[in-house]
Amino acid sequence: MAVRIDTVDFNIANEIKKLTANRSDIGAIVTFTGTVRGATKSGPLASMTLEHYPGMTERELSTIELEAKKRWPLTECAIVHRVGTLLPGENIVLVITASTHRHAAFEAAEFLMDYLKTRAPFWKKETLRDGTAAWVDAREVDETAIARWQTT
Amino acid sequence: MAVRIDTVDFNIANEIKKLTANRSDIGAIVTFTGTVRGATKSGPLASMTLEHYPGMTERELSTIELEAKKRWPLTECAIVHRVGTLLPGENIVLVITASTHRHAAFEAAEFLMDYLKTRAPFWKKETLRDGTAAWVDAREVDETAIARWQTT
Amino acid sequence: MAVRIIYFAWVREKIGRPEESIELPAHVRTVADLISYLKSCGAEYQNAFQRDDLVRVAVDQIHVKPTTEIVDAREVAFFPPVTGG
Amino acid sequence: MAVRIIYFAWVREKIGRPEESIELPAHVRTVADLISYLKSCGAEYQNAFQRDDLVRVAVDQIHVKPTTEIVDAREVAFFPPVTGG
Repeated sequence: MAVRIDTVDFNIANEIKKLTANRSDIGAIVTFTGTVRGATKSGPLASMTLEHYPGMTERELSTIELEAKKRWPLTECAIVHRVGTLLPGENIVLVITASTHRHAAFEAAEFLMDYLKTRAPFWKKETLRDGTAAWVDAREVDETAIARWQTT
Repeated sequence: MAVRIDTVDFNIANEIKKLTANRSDIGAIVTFTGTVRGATKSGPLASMTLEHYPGMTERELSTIELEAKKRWPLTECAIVHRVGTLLPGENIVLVITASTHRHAAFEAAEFLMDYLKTRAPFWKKETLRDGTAAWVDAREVDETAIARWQTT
Repeated sequence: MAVRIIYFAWVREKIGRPEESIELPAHVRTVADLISYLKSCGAEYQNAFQRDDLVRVAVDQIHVKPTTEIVDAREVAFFPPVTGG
Repeated sequence: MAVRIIYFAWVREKIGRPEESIELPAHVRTVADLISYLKSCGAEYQNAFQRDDLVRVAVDQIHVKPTTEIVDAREVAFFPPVTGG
């Protein structure tokens, strides 16, 4: 299990290597990478600034990981989340799940992202190219996404 | 769209970069990596040899990719599959999907893997540490996995 | 009893500081009590908590509801719904 | 008419060669006809097609059923169920 908050970029190949080096018991690795989109509802983006709640963030991400490991037979999982100011196209978040079964790896990665989006204390502020800045609103659809895990 | 059969290993970070360099319209990237497991039902594995049907393989993988792009709003997708002799822990296959929506990227990647496992003409032969070798049997469960996409 | 109160995102911007230490009056027992009390302390709090259905709260770094007791809390954080990932 | 016949995995191993060019008799019109004809050509084919429910077939690189016509085919491939990925 590994959770990291970072201001600098991550390399997916290196992050996978950290989890799987010298192991031959895995079989299936799924990654999810979230990146900054250059277009917003209000116009073209200049940058995205991510704020978080140090201490609580690590605690929430660890809880989410533990829950995923309880529900699926994961050999490994990891979450890396960046904070600070990011440009369009840059990486925001990385989730890695490893399992002997591909469906477990897929489901667990999707579960981790759904929980991360609704539980982990991060906030995004968009600065548009015209200079205006606004906090991103939470999306109704993320609450819907998480609901499906509560019935299983 | 990109399909590649290769005898040498791939680097996931580089493969993603090929699809997404200088783009800021993506938002969500999912990868699936299949790796050689060191344990088989019959004993510890020495190596795995992958054979394929040149020409038909590329045709099938391209058809599968086209089908995924028809079903989900993907900005990009790619499949890399290795052939030849691989050792435990080595990479076998890589699927990458990129979309503005994370659920589309997740579902499309799972769909690509389910189809690849039941349609693409690859065959695996396991050589055990005791020297015996046997072709891997097709798994019933892969046929079940693909069935769910046919009802949607 | 002094409690550390922390603000994030637009809650922080409306209140005008990232955190403060507040001596809680005896009648403040729950999160909802604390919000009412803060609203009585100045315009910046009234502004931040104007629509308190938009404000989320964590007590000692755990998500809680407005009815949660805070009499033993060391740290209370107010913030908008999260938007990471 | 000569057709290229290709074999993969254990089908190839049982037949003992990766491919061959075969002149089809006029009565061989479908995949099933071809399998019957091959079985009459030698023990290696009888061995490979002993359980023909385990053998899959592609005509001109497209998955097909035993009832598919092959009179215009350039290439017919026989192989076990695929196990890639």
